[in-house]
Amino acid sequence: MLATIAMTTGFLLILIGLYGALSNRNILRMIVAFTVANTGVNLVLVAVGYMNGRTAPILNDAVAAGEAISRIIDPVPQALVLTAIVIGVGITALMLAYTYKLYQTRGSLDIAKHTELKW
Amino acid sequence: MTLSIGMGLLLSVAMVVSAIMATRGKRSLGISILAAGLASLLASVMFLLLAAPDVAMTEAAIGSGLTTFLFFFVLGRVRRGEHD
Amino acid sequence: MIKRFTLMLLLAGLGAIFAGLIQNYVADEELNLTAAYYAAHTAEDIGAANIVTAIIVTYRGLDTLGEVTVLFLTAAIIGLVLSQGNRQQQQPQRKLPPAGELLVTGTRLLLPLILLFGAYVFTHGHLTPGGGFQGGAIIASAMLLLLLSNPMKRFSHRLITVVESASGLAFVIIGLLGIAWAGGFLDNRILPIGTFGELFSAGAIPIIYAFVGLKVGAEFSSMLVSLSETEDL
Amino acid sequence: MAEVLVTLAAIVTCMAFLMVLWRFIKGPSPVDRIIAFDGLTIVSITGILFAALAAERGIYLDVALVYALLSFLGVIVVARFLERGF
Amino acid sequence: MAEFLDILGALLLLAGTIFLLLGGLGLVRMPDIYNRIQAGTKATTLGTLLSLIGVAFLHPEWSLKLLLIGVFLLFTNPLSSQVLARAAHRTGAHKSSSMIVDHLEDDLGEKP
Repeated sequence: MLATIAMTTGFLLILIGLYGALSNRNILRMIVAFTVANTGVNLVLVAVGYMNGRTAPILNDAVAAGEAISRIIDPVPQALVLTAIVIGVGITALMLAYTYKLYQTRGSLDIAKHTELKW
Repeated sequence: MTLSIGMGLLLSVAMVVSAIMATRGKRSLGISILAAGLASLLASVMFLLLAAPDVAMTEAAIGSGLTTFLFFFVLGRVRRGEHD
Repeated sequence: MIKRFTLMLLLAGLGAIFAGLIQNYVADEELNLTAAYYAAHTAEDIGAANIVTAIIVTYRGLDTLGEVTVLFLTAAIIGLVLSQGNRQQQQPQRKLPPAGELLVTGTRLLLPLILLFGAYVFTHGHLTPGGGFQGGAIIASAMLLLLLSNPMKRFSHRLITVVESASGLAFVIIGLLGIAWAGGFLDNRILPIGTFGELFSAGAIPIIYAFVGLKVGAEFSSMLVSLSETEDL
Repeated sequence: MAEVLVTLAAIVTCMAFLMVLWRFIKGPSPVDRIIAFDGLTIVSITGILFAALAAERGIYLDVALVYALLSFLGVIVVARFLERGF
Repeated sequence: MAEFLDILGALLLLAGTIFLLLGGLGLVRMPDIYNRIQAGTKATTLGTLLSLIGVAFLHPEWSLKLLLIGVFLLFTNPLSSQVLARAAHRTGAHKSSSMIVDHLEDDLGEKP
């Protein structure tokens, strides 16, 4: 049940983020929408690894090493998402740096004003 | 069990609302960035409910300060160029 | 108008696909083979209590190396992009409103605390949630706090570069030692595994994660610094 | 008895969360929204406590530590932006 | 005895969340930005501290981490609210009619 809720939320965030990225004309707004979609993707990936009634893949007093197979959830998606979040920040910073450079040289953030690459 | 399902529903509604606030073009850009930051902070609690404390910690450490600062810094530079 | 209509059509199609995915999703009852292997063998092979850490550092260590490389490239490109417009023209200093006394004092109080907590997070990565990436982000947050309390603060580029290069080099050297002394690249058994659940256990994982944390922290800090040193428009 | 009280406390927390969220959506000025953002992070710490209680895992509290130590950075960033501090 | 401690902890937790609720109510109902800052940070900080104590009664083995969370909250929360109030003052939010005394403006010695 919880996995379904989280997955639905993640897909909704992806849709909202895509809509924002494709319908806005300000570049900063497009980047904000991209981060929202990024959060949604991470949420979907973590929700796929969730199993009902199980707990986090960390062994201590609460989960002994012997019974780990029947008690913990899938750790592989978590490891994937962990790296994806850090890379996502790097990508956001890179996009923002290019945005700043674009504004510095052209003086505008509206994509309708940048028509050199249009055909 | 029902407790976490209820919290998940509430967080889900809040995240969708803040995502809509972040992507609607009518509000000011600062509010959009703040709402996106809120969506990422709430996603961190959602990760915790999904039994992924590592991911939740990453999202909380990164989404709170770093991303918000990067956005607001560029926004501040752009704003200063426009108004002065 | 036609553009908006096409966009709506595209999103509706994607939404239909997503709805189908949610409808047909059936949660697993048992762990799949890979996850079951990790769950059963991590405690005795690696000695780490946190299975996610074991996967990131040891089982999939090469991916982590690639990821750290991507981050390094990102930081380098940001520095390159932003430094081109950075001519040596000395503008008169902007007049910024100074930070309040409480913020300055609070920074002085909180900075060691945040740095210490970052170090705690990346040295306890094999026992509790956390690890190099989180610890690095926390250390970069300390730099961010310093930058906020004094926007004209200038950090030493040389120090950041040295920390980043040295920790990256140490990370690769430990990985190569794994080939020589143990089973393969980034094998953590070059040190004794020790007692399960103690701080100095799990072989080389705490050391590797400390270097990863320092490297990630230095990379995020260099991103922040190269952004904040841009000239005013 | 104790379980009932804890469930009641969780419901009260959800109501508080909804109220602060309402201020975040409605808030006429940016400062109102930032106050609501701060309030939401503080309420989230209590939410993390409930998640830890429901899962019976003490290690979840590390996330609350990160929240308590770092969530004020976002507020300070926006506040310094508002007074044109960087 | 253990049962008594459990009930005491749950009661403290409930009291803390009621303070959170009051803080949220103040955030909704207060007329002015500074009053909202007051309600949204003071009451919620007190509520979170009370619920931390309550959880410490429910699970005594988590006490150390809960204490650390409380200490960090006490360090960071007043800082953020003070910086926020200062920013609100600088952006000119003090022009509401309900404000009578303004010490910060007297100290700065500048006319807005």
